[in-house]
Amino acid sequence: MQNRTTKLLTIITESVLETTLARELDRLNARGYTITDARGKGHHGVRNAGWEPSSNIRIEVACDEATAGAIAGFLEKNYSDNYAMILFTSDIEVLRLNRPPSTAT
Amino acid sequence: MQNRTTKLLTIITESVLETTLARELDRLNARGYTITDARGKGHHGVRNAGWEPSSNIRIEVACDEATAGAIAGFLEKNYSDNYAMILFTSDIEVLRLNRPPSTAT
Amino acid sequence: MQNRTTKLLTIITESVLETTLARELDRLNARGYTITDARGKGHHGVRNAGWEPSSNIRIEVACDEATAGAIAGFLEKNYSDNYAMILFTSDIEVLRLNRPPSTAT
Amino acid sequence: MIDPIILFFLLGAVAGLLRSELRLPAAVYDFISIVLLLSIGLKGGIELARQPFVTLLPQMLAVVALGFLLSLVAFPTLRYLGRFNRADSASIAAHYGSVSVGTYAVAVAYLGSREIAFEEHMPLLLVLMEVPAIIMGIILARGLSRETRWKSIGHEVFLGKSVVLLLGGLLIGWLAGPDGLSSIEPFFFDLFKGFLALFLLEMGLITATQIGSLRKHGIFLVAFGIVMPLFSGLVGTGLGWALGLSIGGTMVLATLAASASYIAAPAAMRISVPEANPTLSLAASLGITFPFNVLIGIPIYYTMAVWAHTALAGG
Amino acid sequence: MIDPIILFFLLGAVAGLLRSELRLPAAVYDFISIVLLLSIGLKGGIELARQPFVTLLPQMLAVVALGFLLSLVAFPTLRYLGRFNRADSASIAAHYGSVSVGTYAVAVAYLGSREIAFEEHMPLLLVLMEVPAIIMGIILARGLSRETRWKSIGHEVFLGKSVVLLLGGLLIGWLAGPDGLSSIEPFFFDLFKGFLALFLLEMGLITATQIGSLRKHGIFLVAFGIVMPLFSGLVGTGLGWALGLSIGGTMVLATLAASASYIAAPAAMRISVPEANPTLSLAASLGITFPFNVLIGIPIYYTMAVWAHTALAGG
Amino acid sequence: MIDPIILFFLLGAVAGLLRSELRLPAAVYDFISIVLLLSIGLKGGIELARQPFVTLLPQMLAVVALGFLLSLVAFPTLRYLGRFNRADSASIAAHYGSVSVGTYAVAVAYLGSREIAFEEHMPLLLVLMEVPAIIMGIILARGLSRETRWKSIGHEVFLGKSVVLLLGGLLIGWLAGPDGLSSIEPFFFDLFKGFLALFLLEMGLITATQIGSLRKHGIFLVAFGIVMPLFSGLVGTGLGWALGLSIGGTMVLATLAASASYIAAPAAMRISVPEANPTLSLAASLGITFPFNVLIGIPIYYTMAVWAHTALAGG
Ligand SMILES: Nc1ncnc2c1ncn2[C@@H]1O[C@H](COP(=O)(O)O)[C@@H](O)[C@H]1O
Ligand SMILES: Nc1ncnc2c1ncn2[C@@H]1O[C@H](COP(=O)(O)O)[C@@H](O)[C@H]1O
Ligand SMILES: Nc1ncnc2c1ncn2[C@@H]1O[C@H](COP(=O)(O)O)[C@@H](O)[C@H]1O
Ligand code: NA
Ligand code: NA
Ligand code: NA
Repeated sequence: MQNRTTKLLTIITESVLETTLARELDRLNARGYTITDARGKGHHGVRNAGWEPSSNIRIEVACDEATAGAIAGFLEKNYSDNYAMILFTSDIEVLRLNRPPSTAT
Repeated sequence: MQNRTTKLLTIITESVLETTLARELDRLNARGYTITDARGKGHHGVRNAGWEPSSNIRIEVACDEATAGAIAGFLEKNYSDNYAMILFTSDIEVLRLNRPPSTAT
Repeated sequence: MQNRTTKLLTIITESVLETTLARELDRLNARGYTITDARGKGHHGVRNAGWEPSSNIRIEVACDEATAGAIAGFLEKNYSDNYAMILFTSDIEVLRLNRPPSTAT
Repeated sequence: MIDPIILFFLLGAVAGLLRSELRLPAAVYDFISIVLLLSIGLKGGIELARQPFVTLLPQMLAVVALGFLLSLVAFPTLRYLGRFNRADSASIAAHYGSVSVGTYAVAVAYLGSREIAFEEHMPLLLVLMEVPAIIMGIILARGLSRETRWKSIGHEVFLGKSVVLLLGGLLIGWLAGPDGLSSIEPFFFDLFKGFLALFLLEMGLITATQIGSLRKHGIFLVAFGIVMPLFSGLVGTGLGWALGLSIGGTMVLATLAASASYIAAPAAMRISVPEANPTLSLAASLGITFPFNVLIGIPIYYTMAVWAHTALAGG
Repeated sequence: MIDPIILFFLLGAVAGLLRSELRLPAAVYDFISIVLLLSIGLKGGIELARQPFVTLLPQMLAVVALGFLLSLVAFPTLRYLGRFNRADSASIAAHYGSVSVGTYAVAVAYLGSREIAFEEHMPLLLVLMEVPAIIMGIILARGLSRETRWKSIGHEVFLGKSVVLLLGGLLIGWLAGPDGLSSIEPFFFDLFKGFLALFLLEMGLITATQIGSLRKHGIFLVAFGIVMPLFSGLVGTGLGWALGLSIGGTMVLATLAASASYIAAPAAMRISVPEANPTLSLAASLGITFPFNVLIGIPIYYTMAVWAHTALAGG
Repeated sequence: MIDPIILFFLLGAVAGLLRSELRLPAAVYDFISIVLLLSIGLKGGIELARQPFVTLLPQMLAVVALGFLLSLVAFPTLRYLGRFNRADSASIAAHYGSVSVGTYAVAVAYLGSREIAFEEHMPLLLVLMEVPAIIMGIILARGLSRETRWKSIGHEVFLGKSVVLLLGGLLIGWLAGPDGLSSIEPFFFDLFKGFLALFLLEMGLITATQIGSLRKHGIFLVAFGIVMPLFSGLVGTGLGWALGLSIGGTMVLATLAASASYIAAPAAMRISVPEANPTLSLAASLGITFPFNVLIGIPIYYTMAVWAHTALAGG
């Protein structure tokens, strides 16, 4: 078991973006992502998930620093002005399973 | 894109507290928070989310260290004795979007 | 309020493993865990949570480094070959509540 | 013969005890309980439209008093006989003074399948009995101190899901009347027993998860969970008779008295008396009293009602 | 007399304004809206099976034109009278040119409980009116520039949930005909009003959350949210009369014109005109126009239809 | 003429292939499948109440044997003709030896709309056929080694959602009998086809997601997914005839044999034979066999049954 220090990029944004962002993440070389449903509050007020237009998603992408930077930059440029969105990164250690941690098959 | 190192406070506790804690977080100057539904196990046994009384929520607050400390202290004093609850913080880098990362409008 | 630096182990895997992994976590001395429903994409393709066989769960375990290592090693050995799964750890500070942060009652 | 909807409860309980993979999503539980609460309210409201409100006032006052009374009886029993601390005693007392909508529905189904009539405005009494014991429980735990935040407690108690839906249903039924509701009858009335069957399946699954706690918390709780409803059922029977209710109505009132809350009371107690251990009250009300009432209690309360109406009428 | 399903809307709105704990899980909202959309589609489809398609062509073309037209009227009003920026004006205009399925259902229920007939193929017109204003809104916001990704916008607009379900229901109803559907009637038709009642309960809860935004965004939006549907209703009435629809059909068309979208348009605008503030359009369409139409507008449109058919016929 | 519920499947499949935004929440899928499984069980249970159990024993034993047999035929075909590894061959064989509740329901609907009678205790055979092939699949993958944790596998297999609900429904129906269940008929029986329509809509959406995997895994799987059910259907027809079933009953048994599991088998295989690739078995059973059976197979099995009863009876 070898480990590798890398980044976890967390994006919390509007549910309506799910399909779009999944496509963009693919394009930006994220080898994987995980999405959970969420609700919350921020600059754009309360988003209580009562129905689609006020629902959030929480996307996590484990990737190297460069990819995280590229994704974040892209989202900032194209989405953060017009959508409820917060982005942050943290350091994680991805446990090297039998396969390399983020290589597409 | 400027970044800022700050804290992510994660609170996992009983769903029944959602409304109350949302109010308290506002009062304690959290500029935002994100909530997801969860289930789990801890000192208070299994909470399997089959119905309200055994459901958990997972609250995340991105904020500066002082705010995180204030919120945690407040929750410890007022809630942690009587409710299933775990609190932890980690370091994150909030990506500075066009607006300041945690300033209310 | 004393704090303690420890690890957060995050496991993202197939929902079908939930009962099994909960049992294993108990056996491996995790004093608690939190589970949320998730969907995502990885080496095993898109898992869109439309129905059980393509749903993910996201498990978090706050524990000391040794336990995290033991759990990760066990999962790697027994599950990671055959199941969609990603594992990573990060550093967290568990806020010492009135009780010790991870001691079973 | 056992009512088939009871069999759904047993199926759930057995599946739960055998640790089957069967599970109802929380959203489905919510959906079903919303429909049941609205249906019960609507049915009662239709009846209210039929009779002068003022004739019901004595019954309304009586059941409010009954709710207070039952929690006041339960509290010292738990505190001194059961040796629970003050908060736990108060919280359990609140659960037992309040009512269970699921138990009510099973009692109504029991009467329905035997074609025994009862006063159709019972949902009004049901909603009135939900709240008093909860308030009394908070007072018993906190005293009448100035510090208690009654405003936020009132909000919690009166704007909880079950009170809003029952009361809302009552009002809608009352305003619309039987004709107005005919278009939503297929959903809210014809399907009622089907929704109830699914609800009981889920209650069985939940009940099964309570058994573990019971083992921990000993036999006093088990005894209390059986004796208290029998006592309350007796009081309810007496009151029903005294109020001049029919046999069916007396039995329903006895069941309401005997039933222990597991929706409104847990939520309110958790917020207002947080130091009470929710495991205790849920283990008793769901793990013991709900199955007891549903399987054994309801026929007993019916016998009590028949007995009251024959013995006391003849006496 | 007020329709009981409207009372469910009021119950939801009041519960929401009082900040009750009542909440419908999102999955339940999805379930209910899927059933309603399919039901409406199926009902329309059955009717299509009964009549030669070609006779409907004029109506079909007319309502598509109406959708374009209404958004073209709304846009300058918002831009110059309301002083909204271009994107917001275009987005709100798209909402008001498109239609609301919930409002349609309430109008149909209104006619149903009064036993007033209307052309049963209205769901076809409903689905045809969903899309044009959305496309026009995008054009108004973006211009007809080359850069606009029309392919992905077309995908978003034509493959959104409500268009797919309405259209799918229409096709199934049309292919299967009334006899073919008899086995699913109990679910999709008999329960329709019950599902609608629950839907309106949830709409009430959602509407209540929009009131806050309204306070922020001022009285122009409130005025627009009332005057625009009245104007559109008038245009719809005229068109219905001109197309030779019955009184009931005229009223339904007026309601469609008057209604503002809150399912298809918000989703499409959010993706295609992201710089428009969704709070504005939802506050207007859900916070003002939906309750206005449901509580006050529908009877007015009915009066308009009656008036058109008497005055104009006599004239 | 095509059954309208099949149209719902097609609608789902087309929407899925066009990547529409239409999606049923997982909780709704769970709700619908719970209702369907209970309904099917209840219906079978009612019938069991009507006839002496012992007369059914031969049929019960026969279908258990059939489940074992079909997986034993499928395994070598997959292993040696298809060149799949041992685990994959065993897992796919388990899926095809077991049964699909959705396919069963469509077959019953087919007979219903043609008013063709069949033995109503078929749900008993359905539940009996779910398990044997799964056990055989595990043995084929693992051998009968001591290490295999049969206890936990037994738990997984017999306490899975679908077995518990079908068996539970059977028992409730059997204990309560037709009269006892009349109060829940509107929910479980009258709405059955409506729930089935929604279920098929979702199955269409899920099927569409399997097409991608099929492209990867080649034409052997496609061929197997068509030829295997035809073969099994033939065996089922022969067995139905030999057991003296009616034409309708023969056709239902043929459909059961031909159907491939996508609820019980995937869950059990995933836990007990984790090294098998679930994509393969789901792509075949859901991507090929389910649509094949539902669209083409069922009429074929009906023809087979008619033919068996005329040709063999005459022979
Ligand atoms: N400080 C914060 N901590 C955690 N989550 C946040 C924070 N700020 C915003 N969010 C989440 O991000 C979503 C969009 O943020 P915003 O664009 O600020 O409205 C909110 O609905 C929250 O779910
Ligand atoms: N060690 C842990 N790791 C992750 N989550 C935990 C842990 N301990 C507790 N939790 C979560 O916090 C909830 C309440 O914890 P407790 O008060 O310990 O019962 C549990 O139901 C879990 O969801
Ligand atoms: N790079 C990643 N970042 C975040 N989540 C991932 C990543 N890779 C995989 N996952 C999650 O882990 C699940 C299983 O991963 P895999 O085994 O790679 O298919 C996926 O369905 C995702 O939810
Ligand atoms: Na009581
Ligand atoms: Na309109
Ligand atoms: Na089979």
